[in-house]
Order: sequence, then C-alpha cells, then structure tokens
Amino acid sequence: APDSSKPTVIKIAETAGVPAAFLEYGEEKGLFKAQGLDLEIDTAAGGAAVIPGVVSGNYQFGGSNTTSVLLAASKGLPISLVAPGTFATDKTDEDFSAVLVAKDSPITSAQDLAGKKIAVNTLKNIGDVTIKAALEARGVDTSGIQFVELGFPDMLATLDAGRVDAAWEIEPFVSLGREQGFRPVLWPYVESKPSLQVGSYVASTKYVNERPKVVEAFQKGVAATAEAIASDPAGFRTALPTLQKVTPEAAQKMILPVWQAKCDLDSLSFMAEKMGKYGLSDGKIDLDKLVASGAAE
Amino acid sequence: MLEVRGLRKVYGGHGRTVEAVRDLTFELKAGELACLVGPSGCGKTTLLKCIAGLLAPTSGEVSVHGQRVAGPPADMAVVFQEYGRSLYPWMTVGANVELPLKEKRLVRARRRQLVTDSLAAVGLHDVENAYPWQLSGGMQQRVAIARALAYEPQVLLMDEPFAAVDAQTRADLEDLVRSVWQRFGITLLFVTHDIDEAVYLGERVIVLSASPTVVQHQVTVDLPTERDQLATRSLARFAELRAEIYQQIHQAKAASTADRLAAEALA
Amino acid sequence: MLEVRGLRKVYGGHGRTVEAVRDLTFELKAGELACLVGPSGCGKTTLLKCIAGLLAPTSGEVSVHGQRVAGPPADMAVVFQEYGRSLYPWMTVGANVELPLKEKRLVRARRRQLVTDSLAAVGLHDVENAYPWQLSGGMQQRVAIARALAYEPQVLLMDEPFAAVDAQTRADLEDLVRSVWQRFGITLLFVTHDIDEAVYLGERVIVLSASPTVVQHQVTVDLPTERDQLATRSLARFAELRAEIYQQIHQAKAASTADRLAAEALA
Amino acid sequence: MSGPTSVSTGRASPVTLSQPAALQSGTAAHQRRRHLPLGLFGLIGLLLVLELVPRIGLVSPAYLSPTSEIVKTLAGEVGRPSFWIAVWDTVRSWAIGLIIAVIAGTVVGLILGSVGFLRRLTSSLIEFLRPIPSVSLVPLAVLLYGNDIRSKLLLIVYAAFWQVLIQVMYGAHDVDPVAADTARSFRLGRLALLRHVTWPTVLPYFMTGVRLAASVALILAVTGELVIGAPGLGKEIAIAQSSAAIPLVYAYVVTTGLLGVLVNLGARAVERRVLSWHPSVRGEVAA
Amino acid sequence: MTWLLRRATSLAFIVGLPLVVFVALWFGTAGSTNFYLPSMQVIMDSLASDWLGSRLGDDVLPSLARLAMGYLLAAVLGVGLGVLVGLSRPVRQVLEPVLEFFRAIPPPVLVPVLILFAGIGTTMKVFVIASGAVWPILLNSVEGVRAVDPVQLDTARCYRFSRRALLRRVVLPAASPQIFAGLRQALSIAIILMVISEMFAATNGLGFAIVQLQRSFAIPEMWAGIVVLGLLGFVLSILFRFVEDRVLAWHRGLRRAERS
Ligand SMILES: Nc1ncnc2c1ncn2[C@@H]1O[C@H](COP(=O)(O)OP(=O)(O)OP(=O)(O)O)[C@@H](O)[C@H]1O
Ligand SMILES: Nc1ncnc2c1ncn2[C@@H]1O[C@H](COP(=O)(O)OP(=O)(O)OP(=O)(O)O)[C@@H](O)[C@H]1O
Ligand SMILES: O=[N+]([O-])[O-]
Ligand SMILES: [Mg+2]
Ligand SMILES: [Mg+2]
Repeated sequence: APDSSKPTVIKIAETAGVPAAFLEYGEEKGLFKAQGLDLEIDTAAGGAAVIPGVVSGNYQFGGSNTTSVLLAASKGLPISLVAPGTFATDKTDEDFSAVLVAKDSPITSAQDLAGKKIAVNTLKNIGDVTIKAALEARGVDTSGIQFVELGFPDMLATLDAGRVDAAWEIEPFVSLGREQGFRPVLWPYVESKPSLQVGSYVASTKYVNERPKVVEAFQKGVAATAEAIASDPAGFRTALPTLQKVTPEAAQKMILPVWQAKCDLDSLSFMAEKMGKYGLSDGKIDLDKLVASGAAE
Repeated sequence: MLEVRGLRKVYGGHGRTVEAVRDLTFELKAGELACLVGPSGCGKTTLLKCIAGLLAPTSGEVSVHGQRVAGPPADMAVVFQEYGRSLYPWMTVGANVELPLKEKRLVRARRRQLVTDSLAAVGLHDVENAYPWQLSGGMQQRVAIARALAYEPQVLLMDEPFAAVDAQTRADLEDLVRSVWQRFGITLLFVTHDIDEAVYLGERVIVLSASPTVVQHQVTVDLPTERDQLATRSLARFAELRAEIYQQIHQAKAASTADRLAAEALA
Repeated sequence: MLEVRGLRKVYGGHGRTVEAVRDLTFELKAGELACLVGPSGCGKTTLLKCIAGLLAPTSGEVSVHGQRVAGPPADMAVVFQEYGRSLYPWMTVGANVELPLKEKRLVRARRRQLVTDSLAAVGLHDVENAYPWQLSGGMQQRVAIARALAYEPQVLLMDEPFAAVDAQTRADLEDLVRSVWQRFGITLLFVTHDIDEAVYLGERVIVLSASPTVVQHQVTVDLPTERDQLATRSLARFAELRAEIYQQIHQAKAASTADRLAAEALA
Repeated sequence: MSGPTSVSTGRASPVTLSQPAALQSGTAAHQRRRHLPLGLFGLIGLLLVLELVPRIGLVSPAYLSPTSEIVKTLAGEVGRPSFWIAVWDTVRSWAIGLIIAVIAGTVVGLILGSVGFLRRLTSSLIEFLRPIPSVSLVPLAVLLYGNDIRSKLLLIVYAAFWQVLIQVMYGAHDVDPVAADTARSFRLGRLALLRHVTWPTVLPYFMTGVRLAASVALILAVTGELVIGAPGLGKEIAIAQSSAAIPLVYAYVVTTGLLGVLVNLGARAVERRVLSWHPSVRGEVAA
Repeated sequence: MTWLLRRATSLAFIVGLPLVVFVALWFGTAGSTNFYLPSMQVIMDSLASDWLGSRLGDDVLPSLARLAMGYLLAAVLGVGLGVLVGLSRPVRQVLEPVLEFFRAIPPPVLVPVLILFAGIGTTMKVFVIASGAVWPILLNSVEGVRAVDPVQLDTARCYRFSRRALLRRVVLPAASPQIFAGLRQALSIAIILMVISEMFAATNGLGFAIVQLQRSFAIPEMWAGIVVLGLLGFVLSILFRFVEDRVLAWHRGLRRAERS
C-alpha cells in the first residue's frame, strides 16, 4: 500500500500539450500527492514510445489515444486500461478536434467531403475511424475518401496550398485555423458519438496485478483532477501557460477537452466495433479483460 | 621565340623556403635545339614548368612567340620527369596518346595513324591496348614521349625523358628526337643529366649553376648537323665539349659547396 | 647466398598475358656485387620483386641465405625504381629514413646518427625536415637510397637507383655504393640500363635477354677492386668489357625482333 | 602542389582549374583570414533569401518565418537556461554517440579493409544491415532503454558507425602498392604498417567519414528526440510544432544547422593540421 | 573447373556469414515470449505470407520508384556540385558553410519546409531522399577532385584540354574511385531516407508500411518489413558492385597488378 509518509514515485508518459497539462495540474494541486503518488511526467513528443515504454516497464503508466490502446490490445499486448484521459465535448459545433477546409473551398458541408482527400495525422487510427463514423452517421458515402498522413502542424499550410481538400486538426490548430479563415465542416469526435472517450491511461497487465493499490491511487488522482478542472475551468486555463508551451491568449481561447472520473464503456465498445468494421482489428477485442477494475463504473 | 628573362622562383610553406631559381636569362631561336644541364635539384624542372605556364614565376618573365606566358601556350608539348604519373591509368596506352589529338580535333583516321606511328617510333608496337600500369618503367616513359611526338608540337620541352630506358633504346630515341626536330623544325628544350647526351643532341648546351640557380655557362655545340652515335661521339671536338661542360658543372657544385661552407662559417 | 632457380613469371589479366620472365637461373655469392642489365621491359623489376619476396613467381624459386623466399627476407633493403611513390608523402625526409630503423629497434641516438650520415652521404645535408614532394626528382631518388643505406642491410637490391640524378652526383653515388659494399661486405644486386655503370660498379654483369627473358650472358668484371672514375673508365679492359656487353644486348634485342618478325610472318 | 583555384589561362581556351600553389596570390595567413568572411557571405546570402521568400509573399509567413523573426525568437531563447539545457542534451548524446561510432567504425574498418578474407566474409552482412534505418530501430531502442539517453545513443551509434566503417574500409583498400611494398621490404610489422602506411592513407577517407558521421549523428540525435521524446533540441522542436509556435520551430532548426556548421569548422581545422601533406590540402597551405 | 570453384567460393563468401547469423537467430529466438522480439519463425512466416504477397506491388514497388528517382537526383547533384566545389576554392569557401548548415538539419524537420515548396506527393519524397543521399556523394566528389594527382592535371593543361575534356577525361576518372565510395554510401542512406520520407504524407510504400505496422503493433510484420529493407539494400548493393566493377575496372586492375 502507498506509504503516506513517503510517496511512491511513478514514471508516466503523456502527449505534450493539453493532455500533459492535465497531469501536471493535478500534480501541482497536490491531488496525486494526496493519494501517496509522486508523478514524474515525461511529455512524449511523438506517441511511438509510450505503449512500448509501458510494456517494457520504463513507465508505470502511459497516456495514449483510445484507438491505439485498443489496437495494442487486439494484437495481444499485455496492457490494461486503468483510467480515462480526454473526452470530446457534447456540442456538435464546438470541440477540440474538427475537419477544416480552406476559406475559398467549394466544400461547405460534411456532405461535400465524399470522394475528397483528407489529411489525418495518423492513418488507420482515431482520425479516420471517427471521420468515417461521423460521416456515415450523416449518410455520406465514405468509400471514395482518400486519407493522407500529415503532421498536425503541417496541415494548414498544405490545405492553404490546395494540396489536400480538408484536414482533420486538433487544438490549438483548430482555433488558429479558424482565426485565419479556415472553416470547420465536421466535428468527427462529437458527431460520431457525443462525449467520446478519446484518451486513455494504460499500465502493463503485470503491473496492474502486482500493484493494485498504486493503480487505485492513480485512478483516484485522475478522478480528483478531472473534478477540479470541471469545477474551476478558468483556473485550469490560467494555469495552462505555466504548465505547457501554450500562449496565454491561446489558453483563454482554445476549446478544451473534457475529463471524467471513470471510463466510458460505451465509447470503448463503439470504438472497438468501428475498428473492426473498418478493418483496423480483426474483430474481437475483449474489453472485460482490457479494462482494469476500478477504471469504469 | 622562347625568351626567359630575369626568372626567379621561390618556393615557400611548410617551414621551408627555397630559392629554387635565382636569376635566369636566356633565349631560344625558333627551331633551335638546346640542352639544359645542371646539378640535381638546381631548378631544371622548375624552369620547365615556368616555361610551360604551369607555375608562376616569383619574378621575371617567360615569353613564347613573343607573348608573355600566363598559361600553357598553344602547340607546346611537355614530357614530364614523372612520366609514370603523367599517364592516365584509366586509359589504354593508345587512348593516352590519342586523347590530346582528339582535343586538337584531328579526324579519326589521322589520329589512328599518328598513334600507331609514334608508338612504333619509340619501339612500342604491340602495347596499344595495354594499360600504362601493365608496362615497365622504361616502356611508360616511351609512351609519354610518343604522346608528345604524336601531338606534333612547335615547341617541345622534355624533362629527363630517357632516364628510365636502356642504353640501346636511349641511343635510338636520341636519334629519333634529332630527326623529328630536323624534320619538323621544332623548337626543343631538352633537360638531361647526361653530359654526353647533351652534347650529342644539342646545338647548344646551357649549364645551370647549383641552387640558387643562374645560367653558369652556355656552350655552342659546333658539331656537324648530321650526327651518328659512333662517329660523332668519337670526334675529338665531342670530347672537348664534354670536358668543358663537365668542368663547368664541377665548378658549379664546388661553388655551391664553398658558398655553403662560407655561410656556415658565418653562422 | 642468393640463388634464383628456374624462375618464371607470367602476368595475366586485362586481356593481356605477358610472359615477363621465362627461365632465369643464376646465383650470387655472399658479399658479391653483381649488375643486371637488359633491354627495357625485359623483366628486371619483376625479377627484383621476386627476389625481395614481394611477388610470387609463377614457377621456379628464389632462396636467400639458403632459405626459400616467401616474404621479404630479413636484412634486405630494396631501392625501388618508382622512388617517388616509395617515399611516404606524410612524413618528412628524415622520418622516412628513420622509420625502418625504428622497426629495427635501434636506439634514438643511433637512429639520428644513421639518418644524418646517410643523408649526408648522398649529398643531402639540409632537407631532413622537408617533405618528399618538396624535393626535385633526383633528390627524392637520393632519399630513397639514403634510406636503404641507413638500414645497413646485408642484401641490397637497387632498381635503376641513379636514373634521375645528374652525372656528377651519379659518379659520386657510384663510388659511395662501392665503398659501402666493400666496407660492410653487403651482397648487392644492382639493376641499371647504363652499361658503363654496370661495368664500373660490378664484379660481375648479368645480361638478360629481351622478353621472354632468360640469362643471355654473364661477364666477370676482372678490373681492379679499387676503382676510380677517371682511371678505371679509361682502362682498355673497361672498353673491352663495355663492348662485349653492348654486343650482347644488341644481340638480345635483335633476337627478339627476329622472333617477333618470325611470329608475325607465321600469323 | 595543387591548390584548386580559378585562374584564366589566357589565350584560346580559358581553363579554370587546379593551379599550382604558386599561382595563388597571397600568403597562407592572408588566405586564412579571407576564408572566414567568404563563408560568412554564403551564410548571409542564405539568410537573406530566407528573409525575402516569406516577405515577398512567395510563402506565407505563417508557415515560413522570415529570418529577422527567427533571429528575434532565437535571441529570446538564448537568454533561457532551458535552451542551453536542450542544446547540451543534444550535444552530449551527439558527442558520446559519435565517439563510440568513430572508434568502433575505425577499428572494424581497418581490420576488414586490410584483411581480404574478413572483408569478403562480412561484406554481404554489412550490405544487409547498413540500409536498415536507425529510425526503424525505435521500438527496439525504446523497449531496451525507454526514453533514456541510451535509446538515442543506440540510434546515433547505429547510423554513424556505417559512415565511418565504409570510408575506412575504402581507404584501407587504397594503400599505394609501392608504398606497401616498401614497408614490407623493410619488414615493418603489421602494427607498424598500420600506423605508418595504412593509417596515413586512410586518413583522408577517415576525415570524410567522420564528417559524414558527425552530421548523421546530429541528425539522429535530433530525430531520436523528435520521435522518442528524449530531452534535447528535437523534443523542443516537436513541442513547438505541436503548439504552433512557428518562429520557435525555425529558431531550433537554425540552432541545429548552426551546430552542424560548427562541427564542420572543427573538422576542417583538424583536417588542415593532420592532412597538411596531402595534395588536397598542401596547395592551400603553401604560399 | 577452376571457374566453377571460384564461383562456388565467392557464393560461399556471400551467403556464409548471413546464413550463420540467420541460423543463430532462428534458434536463439525460438520460443521468444517478448512481444517486441518475436521468434524468427514468426517473422519469416509473415515475410512469406505478407511481404512476398500483395505488399510487393502495393508498397515495395512505389518505394523503389521513388528511391530510384531520389538516388539519381542525388547522384547528379552530388557529382555536379562536388566537382564544382572541389575545383574552385572560392566556390568552396562560399558554399561550404551553407551546405554544412543544410547537412545538419535532420530530414524530419526539413520535411515541413519541403512540403511548402514541393507538396505532399512523390516530388516531396524524391527531394527528401535526394536531400540526404546527396551528402556522401558531394563530400567524396569534392575530396576526390581535390586529390587528383597534380602531374596528371599539369599534363592535361599542357595539352590544352578543353574544360569539358579535362572534366570528362581526367578529373572525373581520377576522382572516380572516391566518387564511387560516396555513391555506395549514398545508396544505403537513400534507402534510409526513403523510409523517413514515407513517414510523411504517404499512403503507401515500404517505409510507410513499416511505420504503420509498428504503430498498429503488428510486430512480426514490422520485423519482416525490416528484413525486406535489408534484402533490398543487399540486392541493390550487388547491382551496384556489378556497375562499379565495370566502371572501375582499370582501378581494380591497377591495384591488383601492383599487388600481384
Ligand atoms: N603488373 C603487370 N601486369 C602486366 N604486365 C606487367 C606488369 N608489370 C610488368 N609487366 C610486363 O612485364 C614485362 C617486364 O616488366 P618489368 O617492369 O619487369 O621490366 P624491366 O626490365 O624492369 O623494364 P624497365 O627497364 O623499363 O624498368 C613488361 O613487358 C611489362 O609490360
Ligand atoms: N613543390 C615544391 N615545394 C617546395 N620546394 C620545391 C618544390 N618543388 C621543388 N622544390 C625545390 O626546388 C628546388 C629545385 O627543384 P627542381 O625539381 O626544379 O630541380 P631539378 O633541377 O629538376 O632537379 P632534378 O635533376 O633532381 O630533377 C629543389 O631544391 C626542390 O627541393
Ligand atoms: O539510420 N538513419 O536513420 O539515418
Ligand atoms: Mg627535375
Ligand atoms: Mg623496371
């Protein structure tokens, strides 16, 4: 059990920017310390290292997007989903992720995206899955859509040059793009499923079995932090520039994700189903086995 | 036709400054054949490179055809002392000889003929398709000579061109050089360290002093124009000329040794 | 002491197979000084490389000190025809001469002395700190000789070592070689294309035929051991020997030409 | 002797090429003084172009910051300790990785280059391993070492090693046979041959190899930081990218480039010293 | 007979060591439980089923096409610029820091800038490949040209070779052994850059597939892809040696003759 006098040091990797700021905020507010944990946060620039790092024991916990976690699980990687990360909002015109088109683009609505070339940061991952799901929900034919892989930072310039028809961006690029006249035509997360669980924290199965108390403490810390942000969003926005490389103006304007105490099993099974449908996994992902006890309601 | 005036050349760098040539002035008339002799290291190669426009003099000047030399003049061929390195190892012997002719824009048939003839003239009939590195030292040197001859230059500079060939071949080549010279009216400057050769070949012999180099002496070779290896070399006048030049070179070296000793005494 | 038996060497490759050496058999007694002459390209360098253990014969064998040569034998030094490339451009002249001595594990003082002495012996007093490429051709060649002398070998092979030096220096070096040979009882094989030099230097002259090469003739030089550039060369016996060898070489070349003509006629 | 420079050789065909050293004007010291400003001109020219391209609207300044903006941002960063910590993280792993790669590449290269049997034996395995990109070793690196410096080192050493190895092998193979024969005739031992003949011949190749390895190592250090998220300039670039701080991205990119220039200046200086005898250098040093 | 024997030994040399390593790995990894280091057998299975199947046309061929174009561009640029820089000291002094600057910028951060100018298609990837592969060619060309024997140059100048002939007949052949050292090194770098280029804005390709497999945790397939990369490099290097042996026949002959 976590010794209250001497906190357990936890190495954790999370995506740079707002997701990492979440952990740092909780750490700063002492919400993890209260659970006897001392977080050592590594902001993973690229996501490539997080899950392998967790499996090999370099990190005790790691934050990744839900699709990647499910993918890893479907391939038999010994990991467990221990806590939720970010969630989409439930507003269909305001989320931290959107498909943008150029100012003078002939595309005016989601329907026009049929047969177009869309940039996503990673192919066969959460971007194209949710875009397809959202478009299908609107009855758009997705068979002719061509996805191109492009880094988030490079998308606006490429869109500007007309080299892609649309780009799936996340914050801060969504706000930045809208300021420059780019228009959102689709909110893939919200439109595929309101309050979609986008991020997840994982640990290795071995760790979950051996250190259930630490996992539980971590879950409590995440829940407390989510609660703190929900009750004082302005406080989090003010803290953002001190935590990550976000300018104060952007911190005030940008659309933030939502955090919750527990995983949303509906989101997970929705995602697993779509992944099977679009051929990312060969069907069965055993969510019961994947989700650690205490992670969901 | 070829004038060297007040030529001085100082090499510097790498912690060693050498005044290779101090002050050279001499002149060759068109169609003249002069031999240049002098002790090893006195600056013969340096002088030749300056005349060929490959090396800029420290002071003084060289002119050919009345024009000041700034780069290699037209219609001049040079046979280098480092014959081995002047042949291109990536080409066959034939291609080595032919390449300058291509540059001269001669037609193919003429080129082929010149290549075959000049190789035959230096006693290499059957190596056209060999690579230079498949030949012995003496054979390589003869290829370099053949290349210069095939070029049909008006001015020919040769730097110890027979150093690596055997006596018999050497005699043959000496006669070849004289006959080519006579036939085409070439202006020829020939560096050698063999005094007999200088007398046998030249119309004039220029003797350089030891370094720092000046023209120590010039000897006009008043032997008959038609020369013969046995007859000419046994002439009394030949022996006299030979002795005179030997004497001069001996003095040149002695002087330089005396100089050095004097300098050391002072130091 | 040095025995060559039935040596044959065929070069192959690149569409040209050359039987450089057909069948060589001769022998040198310990402390003997023999000169090797032969037409250009007849295989003198090839033979020397086989003796030095640098080239494997196609057949036949070489033995030194009664031991069959498989690699370079101990206490043998070689002066290469390509003197320029045998000096290391990354070392000063002094370091070039000193390197083999280091390998011989001589103490520093002794090494320094040998370097200075041998360079002085070849007439190069002041170039120890220069790089080889800062020297004239003849100077480079003398550095290569100095290196071999400093090594104090028991067997010394020299491949046209005086090709690039002037007459006066050449005479001096010839006397130097003889005095070193006498003083240290070295076994010395000396390749030259200068017949006078061969007679003046050697106790014996081995004449090679033109390629494909065999020993055409051997001449014992029955001149007095103490030799002098002027006196010895003017002896009647000297002229006789000279003529005999000249004759032999002439024959060698003629034979090869006849051979070739015959071969061509057949073809 | 050949100090390549351009001199018109007069009359019919003006040939611009290697001239004997003596045709070059000026003394060694004078030339060295001239060397730096000329290079600076080149860099300044580049910076001017980069200033103008976004300014005249060839590319939107939102994507390609003008030089002045980059310089301003860089000036701001230089005052921060975090900048220097990032530089240090990168430089340290670069230097350690490079040293390991150079030593390993040289030793193995000399052995393989001079022993024909081993060279033939290993050549196919080398050709197989060499084109495998370090980046594809990321999962392995992370698995073994996480985002520790050792991960980066694995990538750096793997990539830089081949650069040195191949150059050294080619060099060891290029020893002048007359030079080698000379050494053999004086019975120089294997070690002496290596030290006095093979090594000087290899040296120019080695220097090229080190220069290639140095920049590949720098590239891999930064790429590793970008991909794995190990601390250093690469990570700063990634973070700046993901927060859309464009001038900052370029400021770090420029820092990386400048590091490369510094590395090369150093390599050139070493080269001028150790290769002063080589035809490629001696013309430049001699008056 | 001797010909057969020679062929057999050279084949033994080529496959010998790789075979030993392969067998060692096969048994060394048999029964591996590490997710990231699967057994050789599993990797080979996926090599046979996956990579030698549909991926050959879908991923390997497009990669090869881009590789060829990028390498060619690098060779032309590298030799051309290298000769220029090697021959002229002023050019070298002006350009060297600029070139070094670009050389030090990692391709992954150069890519966004390249995308600005060359888009996200094949052109961009070809440029990325060329931008990395050009350096060894350039550097070796510069050094090769600078080391041309002065006597060879003097000879050419004496015979007043035109600029063109000087380049074609003297400078390039003389520098060719070193240029080929650069070309050889560039070959494997081009393959590496091919992989890196396909990490951006790609929809197919060997590098794309490997990264994709890595990200979707298809580890045996990923390793099989890496093996394909190695095989590709191996085959290309044999092709390269074939060309090199012909172009540098004189150099081989020269060295062999002098060593014989
Ligand atoms: N590496 C080689 N490859 C092929 N042929 C060669 C090689 N080296 C020498 N030869 C040939 O072997 C013959 C003898 O050459 P070698 O160098 O031994 O002659 P040499 O007697 O030393 O001549 P020189 O007096 O001109 O130096 C020549 O015909 C030459 O073309
Ligand atoms: N590149 C160079 N750098 C420095 N010194 C040089 C250079 N080339 C020649 N020298 C020096 O200049 C002097 C003259 O050399 P040069 O080669 O002209 O002599 P040479 O008369 O041709 O001699 P040899 O008959 O031996 O060929 C020598 O002292 C030599 O050391
Ligand atoms: O190995 N590299 O990825 O350069
Ligand atoms: Mg000379
Ligand atoms: Mg020879």
